[in-house]
Amino acid sequence: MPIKVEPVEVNIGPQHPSTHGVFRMVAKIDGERIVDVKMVVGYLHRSMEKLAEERTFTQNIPFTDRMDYLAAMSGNLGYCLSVEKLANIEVPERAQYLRVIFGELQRVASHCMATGAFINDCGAWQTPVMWCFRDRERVLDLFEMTCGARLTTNYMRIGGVAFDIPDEFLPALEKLVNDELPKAFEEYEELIVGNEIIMMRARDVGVVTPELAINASLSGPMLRSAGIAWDIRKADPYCVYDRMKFDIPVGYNGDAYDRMTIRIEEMKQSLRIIRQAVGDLPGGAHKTDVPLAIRPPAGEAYSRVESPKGELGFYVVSDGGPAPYRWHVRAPSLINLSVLREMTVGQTIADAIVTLGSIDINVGEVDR
Amino acid sequence: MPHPRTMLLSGEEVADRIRRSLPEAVQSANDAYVVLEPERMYEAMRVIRDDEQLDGKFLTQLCSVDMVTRIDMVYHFASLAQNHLFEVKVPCDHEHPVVASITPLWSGAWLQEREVYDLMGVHFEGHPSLTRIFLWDSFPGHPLRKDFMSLPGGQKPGLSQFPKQVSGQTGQEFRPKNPGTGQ
Amino acid sequence: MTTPLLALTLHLEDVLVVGAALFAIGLYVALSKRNAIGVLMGVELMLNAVNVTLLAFSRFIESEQPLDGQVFAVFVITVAAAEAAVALALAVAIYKHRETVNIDEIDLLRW
Amino acid sequence: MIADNGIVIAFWLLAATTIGCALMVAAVRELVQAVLFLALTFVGAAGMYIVLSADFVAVVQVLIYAGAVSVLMTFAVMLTPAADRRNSETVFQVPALILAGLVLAIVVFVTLDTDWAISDRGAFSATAASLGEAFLKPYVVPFEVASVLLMVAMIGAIVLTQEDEVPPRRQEGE
Amino acid sequence: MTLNALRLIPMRSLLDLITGYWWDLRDFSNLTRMIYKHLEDWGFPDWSIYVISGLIGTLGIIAFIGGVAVINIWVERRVVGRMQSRLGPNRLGPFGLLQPVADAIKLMQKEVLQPASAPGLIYTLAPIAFTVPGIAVFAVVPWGRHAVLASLDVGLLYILGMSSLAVLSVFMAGYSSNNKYSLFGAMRVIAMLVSYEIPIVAGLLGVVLFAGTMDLQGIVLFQEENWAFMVMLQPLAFLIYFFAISAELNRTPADIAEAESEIVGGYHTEYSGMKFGLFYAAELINAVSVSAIIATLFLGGWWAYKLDELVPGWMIFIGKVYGVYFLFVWTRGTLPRFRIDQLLAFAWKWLTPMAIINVVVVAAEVLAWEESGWSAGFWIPVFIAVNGALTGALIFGFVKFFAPKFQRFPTRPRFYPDIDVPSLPAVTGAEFMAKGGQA
Repeated sequence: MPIKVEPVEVNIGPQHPSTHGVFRMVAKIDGERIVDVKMVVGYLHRSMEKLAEERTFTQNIPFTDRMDYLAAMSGNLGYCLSVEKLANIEVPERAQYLRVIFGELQRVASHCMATGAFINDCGAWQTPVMWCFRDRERVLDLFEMTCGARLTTNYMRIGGVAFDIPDEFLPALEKLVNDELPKAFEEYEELIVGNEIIMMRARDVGVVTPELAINASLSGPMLRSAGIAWDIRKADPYCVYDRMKFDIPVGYNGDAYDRMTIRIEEMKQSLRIIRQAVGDLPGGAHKTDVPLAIRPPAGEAYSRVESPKGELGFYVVSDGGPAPYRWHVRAPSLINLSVLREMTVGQTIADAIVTLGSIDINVGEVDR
Repeated sequence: MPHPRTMLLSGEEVADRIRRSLPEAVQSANDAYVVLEPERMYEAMRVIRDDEQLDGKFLTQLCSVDMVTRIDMVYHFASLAQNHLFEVKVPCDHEHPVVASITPLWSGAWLQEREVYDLMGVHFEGHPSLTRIFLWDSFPGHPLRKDFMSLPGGQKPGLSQFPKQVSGQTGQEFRPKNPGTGQ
Repeated sequence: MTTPLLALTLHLEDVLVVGAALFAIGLYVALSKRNAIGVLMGVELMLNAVNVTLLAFSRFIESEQPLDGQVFAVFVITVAAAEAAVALALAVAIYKHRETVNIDEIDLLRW
Repeated sequence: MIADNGIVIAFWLLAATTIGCALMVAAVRELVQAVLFLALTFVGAAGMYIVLSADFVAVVQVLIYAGAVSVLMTFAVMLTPAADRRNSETVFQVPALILAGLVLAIVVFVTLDTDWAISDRGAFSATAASLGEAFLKPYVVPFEVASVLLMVAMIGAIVLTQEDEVPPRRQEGE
Repeated sequence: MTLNALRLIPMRSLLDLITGYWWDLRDFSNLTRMIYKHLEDWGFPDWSIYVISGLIGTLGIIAFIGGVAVINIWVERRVVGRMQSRLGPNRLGPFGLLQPVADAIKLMQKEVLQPASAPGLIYTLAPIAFTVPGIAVFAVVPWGRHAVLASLDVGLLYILGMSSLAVLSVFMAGYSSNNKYSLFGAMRVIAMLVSYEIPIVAGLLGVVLFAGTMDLQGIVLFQEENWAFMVMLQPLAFLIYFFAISAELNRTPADIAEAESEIVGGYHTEYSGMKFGLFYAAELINAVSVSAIIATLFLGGWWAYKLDELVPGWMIFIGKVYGVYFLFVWTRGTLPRFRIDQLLAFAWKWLTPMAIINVVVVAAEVLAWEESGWSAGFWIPVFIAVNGALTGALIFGFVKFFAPKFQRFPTRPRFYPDIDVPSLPAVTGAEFMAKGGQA
């Protein structure tokens, strides 16, 4: 007969070292084991969907920076694609290649952050996260070189990108892609992927079955770790992804370890894509002439991109005015959270932290 | 075999498949989307999920649009196995919007329906835990509605109508009473 | 040889009185506490008092094998450790079955 | 008789600490605090052992009592529900007090009344080696019995606390 | 004395110039002997000399430890900074050496907050009780051939007893903070102590069996006599002790008691100001004292083959202490944390059996040594070979047969050139939600 104990409620968050922002998880705990999890979000709610109804289409682009502030380029890209789809705007080739390059660089930066933070949640004393930050910094330096900002880039525009790349960009990018990052990924292999303590901590933790993954609308590495080869870049290619050769890394087990290795492999695939895009980069304009206060025809459009967190969708309704009538964001971070309870109940607190880290939420995107 | 690129199913196609099992569930259909009868929507949604051709096992997203006279619920469904995407709309009353919850069918709808309830005020029947998600419980009104009074004194939102000064109002009315407790 | 400033002495009786005081406190704790673990604490106190006494005898009393007292003390510590382990296991087991460790509520003569 | 001022002062300080902490064990209301005071009592008693030139026993006392037994007790206290962590008394408080006082009086009387055969051998030098000799030569049978007792106690403790049906633990890692 | 004259004097006679005077700090006993002599001349009674010399030694040790606690903040941050490909503190003073001073000033300025419902005495005593054992351990550690404060016959047992006391103070801190995170930390410490005391003691038994004494000076002299560091004779005991003690020290990979990413700060969550500073310093002090124990037991302490005739023994000793301390910093900077059940399983299923096998083998070896009557020159190389082979075999065997079965799945993901989704049956969200969609 097991000892009967009163379950204790423990607040993990909103102020906690490993909740990746102001996210709150109320765990009911029996000893070390979690019997129930409630999640509380909304501490970072900025009502972006309402604010966007007051601003012109172009003025809304900075909002997308501040949603997933670790992957601002992807947010920019998704939003611009949806408006272009609504207004039927052609984007020049060069802009499309640049979008692919920056989208993939952003994926590398975001996955670096996710991997490092995940290992920190596993309990490493800052070393992997510092290594990952070092590589993320290299990517952010390139962003700074191009658009002047590191985090909230505001780089994509409706009909292209804001600036053409400077002359010193391509040599720096080639050095990064061919030399620095591959070396860094080899270090990750040794420090992180082959680390047996991480295997012990992350294997069989936070398991998602493929059925549940589809039913719960998971996307991104969460979906792929469950064994489903699904990637918007392959399934619904935007920009020039249909010309790129790359593979979708897919896990076996749906656990936290799979998600981590998938992220690392995706970074390598991103480098592959960037090399191809740089090789094929055409000349020409980086932007079509689109009026700043663009008035798309009345109608609606849903477009989606594969952001580092998952499927980032933008549903835009226009009534023919200068501002969107309705602007809805399908936030992958929020929807990926819906299986948090499934994944954590029955595990220990330490596992729950690892699970939360492996989902890779971004509270700016969860709350919007 | 999946399509190499995502195919957008037209509303008529979807309506055809739904009509085979539920003749009166479809209100109308056009190129882009199909509009369902709110009363029969739960059965229709089950058809969408379990039908072999529609195969809408993946709820891509759901959201709501305030159309001033009514509120439209917008659902996007995808089939990952066949790689197609289609859109379904369910209209509901503007004053007392009530639709059936699809959380029993797609667990991914759970948080999104709570979000719609919070920001648009649509009531989902059959949702296991329909509470506010982003805003605190005592927040007055639902901000995504077009008639949401964001300002004291009945002022409509919008930069042009921003009031200079409202007498007798301090702007503190809508603050939570006890910050931190959510009350 | 001047007399030292301070000339304190320690006799066997002093140590034995301290041991007796410790024993009396332990006895009181063991007899009066409601909680089974509290009772166990009293028993441990009494065992410590016994050890103090044993070591005092070993130190002061005329004997051919003066270290026997210390040998005894080590045995007492060993047995006390075993006793503590079993008693705490008993307390936990009782708690599992009866959901209390208060000895005045453990009054059934069967489980 | 010990006639060294430093040692005598040390003994009385340690005795005061020990008895004071023992009284606190009886007096405090929180069981956890009682356990902590008990640990302090053990440490004080170990100090007294050193004064009585039993350094091996003193160190063993610290290691086993203060290190292990008090930790086990805290463990047991924390396993019981919070409502039972009161260090309260039963109805036997007054009789226990009287009985303890009587025992104290009798023992003190006997102590002071007896004519003890005091030796003037002085303090032992290092005792660990000679204790080891004693354990393995004259006291080898009790020593073995004690080890068997420890074994039995360990098995008994495991059996007593074993859960009847082991719940499936998915995350064993092993 | 000119430089030319210096060249003519051989090294040995140069050393003789200072040998025996109180300023010959190669051996602390020169200084203390002089102090004794003066005290006796001045007519102090015996016991006061005892007390005064004890005080001097204690003050020396506390001064050393205070310095170490300050310097180690800098050392640890710089070393870990290098490992993390960053610089570490480098602003204040040369190489950032004044950073610990700034840290200390900051901590002293901070308000010491105390939870209203905390039992004040226990709450206040806990950081002190946590610091004391780490310092007290140094009493029995030898600093040189004649420099040991308390040459305790049972020095090793004393160290073990002290280290187990530190854990109780961690429990005091966690319990009295009246915070759930702190209580979790405290309970984890208790569970860990119960498990890890056994491999620690059983691992050190091998060392004691070889040396034949529990006096730390005796163990050092044994290593000098036999011309071999104990780590060569007892590699398995060294590994067991290193891992087990890093668990007791609460350092990564076993810092589950203060697991920052899980339970915020564990037992010291509610501490602030200098009370927290004491915990912070005690963590470093305990690490250094454990390094000192390892250096003494396994690495020869102040003895280093012929080197200790030239260099003062205490310098060699401090060098070895910092060598071991670097090992601790290294593991801390590299490894993630175990989960608590894995950590306990590691103690019970790996370390304890290994330690017991080690004790049995060492007992047989010591018996063979004594009964055969052959010289140490024959036996020591044999033991080094046998124990090295035993260590390798045990670790290989345990990894082979008892390793966790996390290799069921490959460590690399599969690669798909195109989307590929299996046709899965639709699960119903109702079942998922029936377990309680929550608010």
